Amino acid sequence: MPDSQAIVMEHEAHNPALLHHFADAQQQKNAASLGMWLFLVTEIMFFGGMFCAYLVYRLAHFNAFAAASQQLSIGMGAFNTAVLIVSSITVVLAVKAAEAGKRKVLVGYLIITVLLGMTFLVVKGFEYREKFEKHHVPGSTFKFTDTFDDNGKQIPVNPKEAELFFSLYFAMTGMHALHMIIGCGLFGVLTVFAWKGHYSPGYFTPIENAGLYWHLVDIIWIYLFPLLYLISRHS
Amino acid sequence: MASTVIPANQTLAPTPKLNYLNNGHTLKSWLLTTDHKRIALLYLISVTVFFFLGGFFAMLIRLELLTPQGDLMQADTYNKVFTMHGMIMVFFFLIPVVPAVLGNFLVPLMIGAKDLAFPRINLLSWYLYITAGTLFLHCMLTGGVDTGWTFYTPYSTVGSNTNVIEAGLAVFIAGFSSIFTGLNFIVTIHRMRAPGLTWDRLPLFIWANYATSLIMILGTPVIAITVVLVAVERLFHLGIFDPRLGGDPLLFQHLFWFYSHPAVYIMILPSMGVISELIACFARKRIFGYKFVALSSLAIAVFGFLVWAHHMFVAGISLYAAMIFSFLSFSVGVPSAVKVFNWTATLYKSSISYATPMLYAFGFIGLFTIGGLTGLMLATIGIDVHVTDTYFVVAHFHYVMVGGVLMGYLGGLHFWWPKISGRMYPESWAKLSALLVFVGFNLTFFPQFILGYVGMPRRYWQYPPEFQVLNVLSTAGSSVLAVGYLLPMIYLLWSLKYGPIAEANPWGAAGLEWQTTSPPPTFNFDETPVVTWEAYNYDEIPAPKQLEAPGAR
Amino acid sequence: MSEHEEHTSHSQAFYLAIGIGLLVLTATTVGAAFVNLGPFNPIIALLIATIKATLVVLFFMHVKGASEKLTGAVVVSGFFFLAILLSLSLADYLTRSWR
Amino acid sequence: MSKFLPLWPDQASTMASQVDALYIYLLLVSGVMTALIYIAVTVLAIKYRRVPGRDAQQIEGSTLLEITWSIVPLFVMMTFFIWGAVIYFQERTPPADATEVYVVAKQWMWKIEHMEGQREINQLHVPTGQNIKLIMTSQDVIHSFFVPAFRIKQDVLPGRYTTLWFKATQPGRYHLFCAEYCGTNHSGMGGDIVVMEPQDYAQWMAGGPSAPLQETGKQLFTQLGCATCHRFDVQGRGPNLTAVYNKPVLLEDGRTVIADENYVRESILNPTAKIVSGFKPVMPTFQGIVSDEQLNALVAYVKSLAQPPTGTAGLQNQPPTSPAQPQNTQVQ
Ligand code: HEA
Ligand code: HEA
Ligand code: HEC
Ligand code: CUA
Ligand SMILES: [Cu+2]
Repeated sequence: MPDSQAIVMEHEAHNPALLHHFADAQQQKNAASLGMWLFLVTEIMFFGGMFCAYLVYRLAHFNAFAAASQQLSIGMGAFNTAVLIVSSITVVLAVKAAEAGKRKVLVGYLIITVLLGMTFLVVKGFEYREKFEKHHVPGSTFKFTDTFDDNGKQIPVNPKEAELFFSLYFAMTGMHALHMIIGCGLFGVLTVFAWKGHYSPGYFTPIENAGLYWHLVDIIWIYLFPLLYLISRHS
Repeated sequence: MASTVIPANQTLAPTPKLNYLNNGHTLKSWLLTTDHKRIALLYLISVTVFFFLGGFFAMLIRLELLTPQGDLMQADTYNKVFTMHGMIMVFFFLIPVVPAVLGNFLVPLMIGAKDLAFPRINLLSWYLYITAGTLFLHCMLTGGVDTGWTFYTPYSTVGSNTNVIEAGLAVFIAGFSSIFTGLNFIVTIHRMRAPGLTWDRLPLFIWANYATSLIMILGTPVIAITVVLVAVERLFHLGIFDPRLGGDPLLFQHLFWFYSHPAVYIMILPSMGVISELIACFARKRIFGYKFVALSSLAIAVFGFLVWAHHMFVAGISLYAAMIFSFLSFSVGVPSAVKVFNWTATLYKSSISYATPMLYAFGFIGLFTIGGLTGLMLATIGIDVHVTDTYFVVAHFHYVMVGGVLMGYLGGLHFWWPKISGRMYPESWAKLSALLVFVGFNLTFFPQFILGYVGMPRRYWQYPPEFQVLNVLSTAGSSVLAVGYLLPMIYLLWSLKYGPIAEANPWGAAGLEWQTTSPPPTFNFDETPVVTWEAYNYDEIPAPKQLEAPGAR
Repeated sequence: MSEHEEHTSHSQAFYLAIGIGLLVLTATTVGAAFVNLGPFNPIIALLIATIKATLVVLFFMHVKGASEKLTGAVVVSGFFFLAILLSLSLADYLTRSWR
Repeated sequence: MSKFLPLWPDQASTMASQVDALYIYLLLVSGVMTALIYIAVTVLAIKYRRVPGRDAQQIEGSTLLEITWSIVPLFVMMTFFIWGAVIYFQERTPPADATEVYVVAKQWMWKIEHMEGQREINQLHVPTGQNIKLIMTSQDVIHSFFVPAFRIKQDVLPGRYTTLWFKATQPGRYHLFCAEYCGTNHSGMGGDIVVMEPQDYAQWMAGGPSAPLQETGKQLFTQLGCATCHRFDVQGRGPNLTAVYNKPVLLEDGRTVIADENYVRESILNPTAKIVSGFKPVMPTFQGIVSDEQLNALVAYVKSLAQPPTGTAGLQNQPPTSPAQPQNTQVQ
């Protein structure tokens, strides 16, 4: 687009990120932020469909869900929750650094965030492997005989319903993990850009918006963790 | 183009002849454009292709149903044909048609902006749409799908041995195209309005698109995840809806209709917005009860989320839930009624010209009223038990979708054609086609109400012989309808070259889009307009000299 | 167009405090799961999750204080329509027998 | 009804005339509304057509009018709702004295079993004047049992029972359709409902050889070993099944459910889902072991245990003493 490029240049030379059709940088920033928030709403509804399925089936097959849930590793789940929370802190500190124009600090926090995200995924990988080993992956090889809870009390379970739990488990955590992978990629790219000095206190919208995304993915996990891992651990 | 060709390197020269159409002639300048108007045209072309494809399938349906025996094609083929017809018409034609073509073109123009807030995302949504469309075509050519457009489980997960996953993926991608359009509109309407253009001065078309965008953002993700779950169930045997695992097939229906009911308002709302513009212009009046018409769009959008299970009255939901959803369904009727009554009231003491767009607007009011009122009958549970899954429902939704949305779209297309193309269309041909569409439409779909009440189930490839007469009428009507749709296709193309040059404001219409040249320059306005007047200030605009468009013949 | 908020961010210590609060809440929710509270177990778990999510939304995502009202409205409407999906679906499931 | 151009379906059940009355009411209201709008638009369009020298008069709107034309339609719609809901409630509440018929749907046929053991395929014979309750399930995908002449329809789902009831009034042969799309031969998945005078029906019934459904169930009950746990003389490992049907059952987790057909079905296929209070979850699942038809027989048998044996050759079930239960189990 020769025309648009030219206009961009002429309009506000010192801020190459300002697009021609915006009146000023403020308008552009407000637009980007509103756009991001709306996108987050679509994410809420996207996961919402699965939460709805979860809710319905949990009410219907409570025993099986409790028994199946106890096969998840609460240790890994809790550890991952902590990892995500720490990563959310580093993200918010990264945004703060960007706002203050501290390039190196920013890059540092971004790198830590990516590392934390990858930690999460690696732990998740171990969890998935465990499921394969225990034949807890839905499908023809699925087996579920672990009908005793942590305290040795038998929970009567129809293995089919436990399979349903694991279907939901894989659908929900899998979709969440996919979002984590995207987030890691996103922050990886941002790290490179930040290193190259693309962002300034006057312009760091991408960092801010990616941060919002990361926090939302965190929030989804905050709900997934108790819903999937913490059913009927007592008794 | 008739205007002189301007070399690309001179595009910034402020010649008055320079507009978005001749600003760059290469294929690249179209395929990589971020100009909302060019993207609208890309959509116009692709959506039209899908409409004719969907129409082609409709004709196959009608031909098959000419006789009671299934003699034209195999049962499986018929099942694929109506599935393709429904999916194409809904996901690849009707949902994008008004927002992505007219909305894309007009939203920035109407609010005095240079472009949508995210032009590149706008282009991306077109590419997503095209990807989805191509995928769907591929799916179609390699066997197609036969689940009906509703993808009901467990048929879609275990029953069907057709290409469900690919079709689901296409719907998924098309969904994201729609989400991005909606997101773009909301941000644009919030952030990019010209100075002085307050919310109570916005054209009703903008209000309608705003409400539509809300539905797109809130509803579409749910169907996206739902088709993903269906695909995953087919692929990896994760049984989310599988009754053998204790899954509930009705859960699929809940999730599906949570989107797909509001989606019918994605279709109708923008068209209602168009109708408001048309009536105001050709009655030369501010719309009666502007505020109520504007807010009723929002009301429809919100209430639309409360009624989805009226598609499931006999599906096995609880008695009480059925009652709740029936009750809530009527809530949508009220804001719809408000619109119909206000349009009618606008005609009072007005000055009406019967230009083609206005004829379509009349058609819309008439057919939407029938479609809507039969919608109320379906919402009445005692009746729905008998008529659900019969041709009564088919007639209902064609009345609202074809009689409503499509009429509105055609009216809008004619109305803004001078702005889009810079040319006038031939008025008398246009009137003829409007008439053909109206007559053909009623002949096609009115008999289906009767057919439904006497009990002919939908999605039937063969039927008991006593239903034949009504089916023959319907088929006859559909051929009239086909001619009615082919005509505009021909004369609009013709007008691109031979139509009289359009002025900036051939209708003497209010609205910022008419204050710039026809066709508009790339950035819409040479100077950002400052708005100091209310919407539809027709008392301040002189009516055009002729009763109808200049160049009418 | 809204006024821009110049001071979006809080101090580093503040963020750390919120973060530590979140970690403590995580520990609490795990602990609470091992105590038998009858029907209150899921309620407590969801309550804690909601508190955590609210903290993240308000302070990490800067909805509190700094941003304009519109952002809040967007967030609320997101959860509102999710609530519609869940509650009206349950209106069916809770009033019918399961198979 | 004209066979050449039918404009109205046959009325052959008690429900038909009720639904038709409501439909006529809706047609009238809609007709009036449509006429009002069409006439208003036409008259205004002609009266205020554009003529030189006459300009439109700008009118802002009127809150009073807006409120009127919101409230009035709302009230009209509420009459639709209430009337429709009343009919629907009847349609979904089978009378207690209904004769039961089991229906199993599969791609693409209807298999029907009478309590007396008669089996039919794609045909259902019923007497006039008798309440008939269909207990339906599907072996594969969703189907829908639709009899236009009776104005009734109900989807038939895999994995659970749905029910439908009617009382035929006119002898004759009526269409049975499958109304939920179910694959290739969906439009061929139909048949006839044959409504007969009671005496003809009794004759037809007598022609059948088979044993009553609950007899088959009784045999299965011993064959499958149910009787080893569910004993009628002493307390076995499982609860005594006498007088279970249609009574509230206290569950281990504190809930109470009504033991309707779906509950009995679930108890056999998925015994762990709802454990009866005071019992151990030792009952094995019979999923995959019993066919849908056998299941129906077992359910019929368990139900028969709750009702004193009737004299009239099992043609009618005695009305249970408890008032009619809504079809759904209530989870309190
Ligand atoms: C553009 C699309 C569109 C629109 C706008 C509507 C609008 C409405 N629809 Fe429709 N509908 C569909 C598209 C649409 N529908 C489709 C595609 C299906 C079938 C899907 C499938 O199964 O494949 C369907 C199916 C459908 C069903 C399920 C039928 C079944 O399968 O059993 C129901 C049931 O309640 C229903 C109801 C309604 C109602 C109450 C409205 C209301 O919004 C209508 C409101 C409008 C008015 C009421 C008219 C104007 C008002 C007046 C003139 C006032 C006067 C009124 C009085 C005084 C009473 N629709
Ligand atoms: C926007 C939505 C839309 C539109 C515009 C239409 C338009 C039409 N529809 Fe469709 N229809 C649906 C949406 C739509 N439909 C849906 C959602 C279903 C449900 C599917 C399901 O059950 O899953 C359905 C189902 C449906 C059925 C029921 C099938 C069944 O249940 O067995 C019928 C039957 O008559 C029908 C007919 C028609 C006709 C005659 C038109 C006419 O208006 C079409 C007129 C247009 C043309 C005729 C095109 C003109 C061009 C040519 C003829 C030339 C051909 C050109 C080329 C090949 C290049 N439709
Ligand atoms: C191994 C012993 C055993 C066998 C064999 C057995 N059951 Fe059961 N059944 C039980 C027990 C124990 C319960 C109570 C706990 C529960 O609900 O699962 C029960 C519960 C039931 C109930 C619910 C009763 C109520 O009071 O609510 C029904 C109905 C039932 N069984 C039917 C059958 C049928 C039919 C068969 C054979 C096809 C069968 N059972 C075979 C042990 C058995
Ligand atoms: Cu069975 Cu359609
Ligand atoms: Cu609907």
